[in-house]
Amino acid sequence: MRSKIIGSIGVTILVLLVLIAVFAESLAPYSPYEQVGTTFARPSAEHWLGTNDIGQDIFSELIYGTRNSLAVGLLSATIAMTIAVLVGVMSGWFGGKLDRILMKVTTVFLTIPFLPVVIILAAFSKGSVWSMSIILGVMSWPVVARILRSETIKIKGSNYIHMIQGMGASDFYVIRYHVFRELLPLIFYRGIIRVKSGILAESSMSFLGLGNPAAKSWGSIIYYAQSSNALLTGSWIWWIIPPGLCICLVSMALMMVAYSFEERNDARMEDKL
Amino acid sequence: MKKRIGHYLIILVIVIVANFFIPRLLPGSPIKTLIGEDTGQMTAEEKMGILDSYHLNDPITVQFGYYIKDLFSDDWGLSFSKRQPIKDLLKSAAGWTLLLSSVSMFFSIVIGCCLGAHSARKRKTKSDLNLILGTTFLSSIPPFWVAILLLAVFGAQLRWFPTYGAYSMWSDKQGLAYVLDVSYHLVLPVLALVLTSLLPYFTTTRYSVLKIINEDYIKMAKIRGVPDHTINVRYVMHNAIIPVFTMVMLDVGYLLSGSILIETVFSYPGLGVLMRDAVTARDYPLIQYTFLISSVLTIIALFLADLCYRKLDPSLEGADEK
Amino acid sequence: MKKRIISLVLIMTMALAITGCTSTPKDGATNSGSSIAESLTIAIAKDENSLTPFTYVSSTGLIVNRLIYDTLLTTNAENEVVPWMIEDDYQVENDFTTYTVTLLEGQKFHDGSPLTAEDIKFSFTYPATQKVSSLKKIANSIKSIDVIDDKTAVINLKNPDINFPRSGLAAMRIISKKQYESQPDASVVNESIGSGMYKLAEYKVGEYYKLEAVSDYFKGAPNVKNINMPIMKDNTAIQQGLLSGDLAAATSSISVEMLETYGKDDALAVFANAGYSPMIMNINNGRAPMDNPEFRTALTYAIDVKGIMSTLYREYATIGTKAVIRPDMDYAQSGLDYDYNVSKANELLDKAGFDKKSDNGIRLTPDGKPCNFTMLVYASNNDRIRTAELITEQLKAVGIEMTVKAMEMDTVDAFVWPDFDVSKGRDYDFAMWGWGTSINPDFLPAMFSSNPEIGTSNVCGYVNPTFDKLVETDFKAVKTAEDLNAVLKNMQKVISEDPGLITFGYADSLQVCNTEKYNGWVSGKGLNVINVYSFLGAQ
Amino acid sequence: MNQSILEIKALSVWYPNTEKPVINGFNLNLYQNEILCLRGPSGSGKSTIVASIMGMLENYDARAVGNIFYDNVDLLGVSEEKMKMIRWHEIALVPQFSMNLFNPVYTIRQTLREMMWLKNKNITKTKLQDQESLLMEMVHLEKSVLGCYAHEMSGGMKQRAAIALAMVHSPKILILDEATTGLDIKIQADVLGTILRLKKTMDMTILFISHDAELGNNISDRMVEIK
Repeated sequence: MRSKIIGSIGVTILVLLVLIAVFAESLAPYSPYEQVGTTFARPSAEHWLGTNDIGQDIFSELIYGTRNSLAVGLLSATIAMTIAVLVGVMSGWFGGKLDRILMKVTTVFLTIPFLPVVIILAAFSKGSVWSMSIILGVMSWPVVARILRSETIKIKGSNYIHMIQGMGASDFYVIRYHVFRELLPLIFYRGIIRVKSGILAESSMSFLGLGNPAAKSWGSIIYYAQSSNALLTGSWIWWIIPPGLCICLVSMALMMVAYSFEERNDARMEDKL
Repeated sequence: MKKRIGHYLIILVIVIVANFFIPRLLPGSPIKTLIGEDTGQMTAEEKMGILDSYHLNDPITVQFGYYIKDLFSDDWGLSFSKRQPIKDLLKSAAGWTLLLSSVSMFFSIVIGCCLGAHSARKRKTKSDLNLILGTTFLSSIPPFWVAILLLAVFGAQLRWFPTYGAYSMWSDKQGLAYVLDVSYHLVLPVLALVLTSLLPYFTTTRYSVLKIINEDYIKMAKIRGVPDHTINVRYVMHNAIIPVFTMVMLDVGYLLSGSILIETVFSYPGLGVLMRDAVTARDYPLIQYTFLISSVLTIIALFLADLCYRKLDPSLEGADEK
Repeated sequence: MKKRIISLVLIMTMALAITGCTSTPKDGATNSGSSIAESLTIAIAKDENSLTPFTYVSSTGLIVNRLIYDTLLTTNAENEVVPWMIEDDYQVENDFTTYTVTLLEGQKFHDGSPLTAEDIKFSFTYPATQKVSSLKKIANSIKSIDVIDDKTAVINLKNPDINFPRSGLAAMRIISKKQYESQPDASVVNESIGSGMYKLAEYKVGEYYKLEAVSDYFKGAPNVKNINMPIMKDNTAIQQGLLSGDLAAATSSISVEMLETYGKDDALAVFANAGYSPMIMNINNGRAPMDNPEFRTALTYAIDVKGIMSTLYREYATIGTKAVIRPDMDYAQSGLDYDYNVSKANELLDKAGFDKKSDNGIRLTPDGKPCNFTMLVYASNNDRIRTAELITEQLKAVGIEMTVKAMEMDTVDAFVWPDFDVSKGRDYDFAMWGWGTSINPDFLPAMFSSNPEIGTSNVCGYVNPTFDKLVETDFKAVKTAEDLNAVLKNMQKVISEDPGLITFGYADSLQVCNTEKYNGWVSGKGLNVINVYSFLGAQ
Repeated sequence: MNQSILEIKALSVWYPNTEKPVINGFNLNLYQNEILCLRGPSGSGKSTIVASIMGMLENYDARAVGNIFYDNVDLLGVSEEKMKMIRWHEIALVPQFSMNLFNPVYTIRQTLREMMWLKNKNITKTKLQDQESLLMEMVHLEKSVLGCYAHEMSGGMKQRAAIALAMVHSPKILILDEATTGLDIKIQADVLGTILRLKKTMDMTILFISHDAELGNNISDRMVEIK
């Protein structure tokens, strides 16, 4: 029962955020790109969260930021999960040479340092939000792939799969209708975590000067607040906390969904992590 | 086991090769670093001359040759930007990073597991939910922001901990004093890393414990009168730790190059920062070897983890995956 | 003769006090602090290797390097070139080709060996043998050096160089012949032995430097005995250190929003030093429609240079003009200020054939393409990104669409300045840019000459025959300071009528010093507070 | 006729939120050294009876009334402390789910030794070895099996290992709950053999629970039906 409530809370929050992202124009009091006030203004009636270092309205930035942040989170997660599922399931199911090769690739990806590869990709991609999410996606699939693989192996071993195969079901059929369904909760759960890390990674990359600070996102707001010493000037209360909370809010909402999801799928969620 | 070693050797070779090409794929060239401020004033010939002297105009295959040669030389050649033997540069940096990441990893695992187990026991209660949301919240804050916050509060405001460095410089402490000093400087960075990397261990432990405490062999052990602490430790935890260990294996790589944010904020002389500088300076040799080091460390870690993994989970014994 | 030369040297000095060392109201309020100190902790923002003249990496290194290595002349708080190691009355003869200098008494290197004219000769010639060195350029301009005696040397240049006192005598670090003569490659020498007021006692790669005062320095023992310099790459950490009192100062500067915060603390004083590195918007003059002068001129009206600068730096900056160079330079052509006038801009654009607009209000080029461009900018440089954002908004008003692409430094360079060789062409529309310094008279030719030999920093691909002619003839023929100024002024007129880029201006560098720990800090035009004057003891 | 060793009187068990009890007023007498087969269709509450005897009801948070007398103590009323002494020492169980009865990270040896050690903390190594080999003897298992992990053993082996585990403290009563279900005929026979031998050699009382009448007839001295 409780799980239902928690789940629905999570969903509600997410839906709200998505709506905000979609209707940003009509919701935001100002254009987040326009210089609408003095620089570093404290919160006031006309600027609820004050203004930033070049007099843009932080509240509007926050609303518009929802777009990029969610976009990066969701997109990168989707990409990562797609690759992970393909690699994980294939190498788990077919095993043999394919498996050996795929796993080597995965391990290499795990061992090659994240940062430089990101720089290279970022360089070629001229650092737009979309390319950012692609980069994050491409860099974060191996872990999930490994997990999915071992799961697939387990499932493959189970009796009922043997039975179905015995009935002459094709690999594709079994994967599509049985293995995949078995994996779904795990994929879902992992996906949720990836969305969260995607949103975080975006802000960290801005911090390292690898992102695209010119694009409005929660990450870039924090980044600018940070680089204009919000901590020391005291402006962090209205400049860093709100976007920070937004990031937390998404992750929390996602976790809530995951939590209730797990409660309901106990039987299947077991040992799937 | 041979198979495993073979596997990792192949990985190593791939990585060595990859680490040669990665820096050369980077846009831009090391020439700015080589020449310094007034690159513009140089004539094309002069620039060529310089590039030649660093073998940067030779065909890529030849350069690769030099790379391999240096790899087996005793000091790995000179760094473009730091103008010092690369080995010296890496020795200290790698040490610090290893210390930082291993310590923080240790704590995040221990704390994560304990919390996870606890919340699994308290399943469906308030404290379970609170723990879940709490850890999620922590892991939802951008790492650099956590670091900066810690720095501001405990470093600058309260002045409990130092704000920079890995040890107090200009004070040649010895023995225990030094150890204490180093750990003193380690507190904040580690705290930042632990806080932000708790979640995966927490959730993983939680779920595996949840699963295991419902297993028949636990019930039967109770019936057979096996004391609770034995059940908790040798039945539940031992089984629950296995998937957590998988997580660890997969996270090692990240932790080694991932501590860079923290290193930057706390001016910690680690591998991450060195790597970042090398990349921005297009210091090919240094990039190669910093990557190599971190990759090799990762591979070693993976390998060790793999060994323990086999010890930990008998069902893997003999049943070699690859 | 003598006197005339000195005065000439003074004229040579590029900047005259207009803004001088502008300081915040807060500055100098408390000089309660001590005038001498046992040891200070000063953060250095980068790892600058072993700090020898051949190993330091960036301007940050140059600052500290100057404390360890002396130069014959040096620049003072007014950014004038004044004698340091040598007698005041050094001679400049036959059209700035011959410079005679005499060393002051009692100078020696940190290893104890005396500093003689031989070392001067060596210092000015040795860099020429190096593959890579920022000093190489100076050494290459030397024809010969005659050592008259222990103390006196005559430096003969290949070509007349009116600016040699600043670009050569004040820049060349004096190194020990003994240490380097047997070294083919200077960059592997990691022991820095200079003759400066401090010697490098310790250096831990990536961690810290430790400087120790030279007690028997020929200008008197420095006021601060030890300077400990932790290498701190994170700006916030540095600021925290300054506030908490861990740090007495830092090589890096702070941004304006911090002024109030530091103002609260009486122990801290903020110095604003006029800067000489311009912030520029590069325009790719080679690419349509930017190849159209009218279009570029229209842009100069469409962008609010003054507004942007004051948004970013409040009053702590010198606003740029169409003349590009700092308006307070004595050869600066006055009356070339930018004038922000949207209607004028629109009018010009209409006239230039950009009068048609697409349905979403974006102007079309004469050949019907929509005016949307990309602006490249270093992802690591916030001020420039912010400027780019503001420009984008302002250009909207005149129907020009700009997309800002922030990318990693070398990536941007690869597009704007491939291989740092302007003859290799360029691939960009607009780019936020900047140059290390604008102080040498050949700054303008280097930026605007279409001849790659001279216009080595002409990354905009600017082509203007009138300008080229000025460079090839008049500029080469310069004999006196007066000529020089005249030519330079003409150049500025040309580039203001046919703008190749937009100069936003020169931000001051705001530096925080702890006056309680030590109150001898001296700052000035283009002078970091970490300088010889800050620590120079009573003579 | 031997005297009764275990007596169940009017046992009724309810599971949470159910009106109707699973077992209603069930009576049973188990006599010294007999094999009693308790037979009934699945769902008839056989396992519940086992649970009641072993004092495992709380695991299903079930509620019971009636008495179960084992040498004059009512197992339903007895304290957990006392129960610990009886359970496994006096009455041991070979559970239905012996398939995963073993801790996957323990070898059979570890499991057995743990039990022996729990009974007698200062038992000698040699003693341990003797006992474990004895047990292996008892259930006809190779000594080598001792080194095996659960996942390395076949169903039959596990089942016999489970019996060995039950015999560690040489209990008076051995309860086999569907001990042979899911094993193929040959192995079933094998396991049944083991059971019969145990009865003879160790003079044990065995409560054999099965849904399979025929199987029951084959080995049991007496058969009780429940519906």
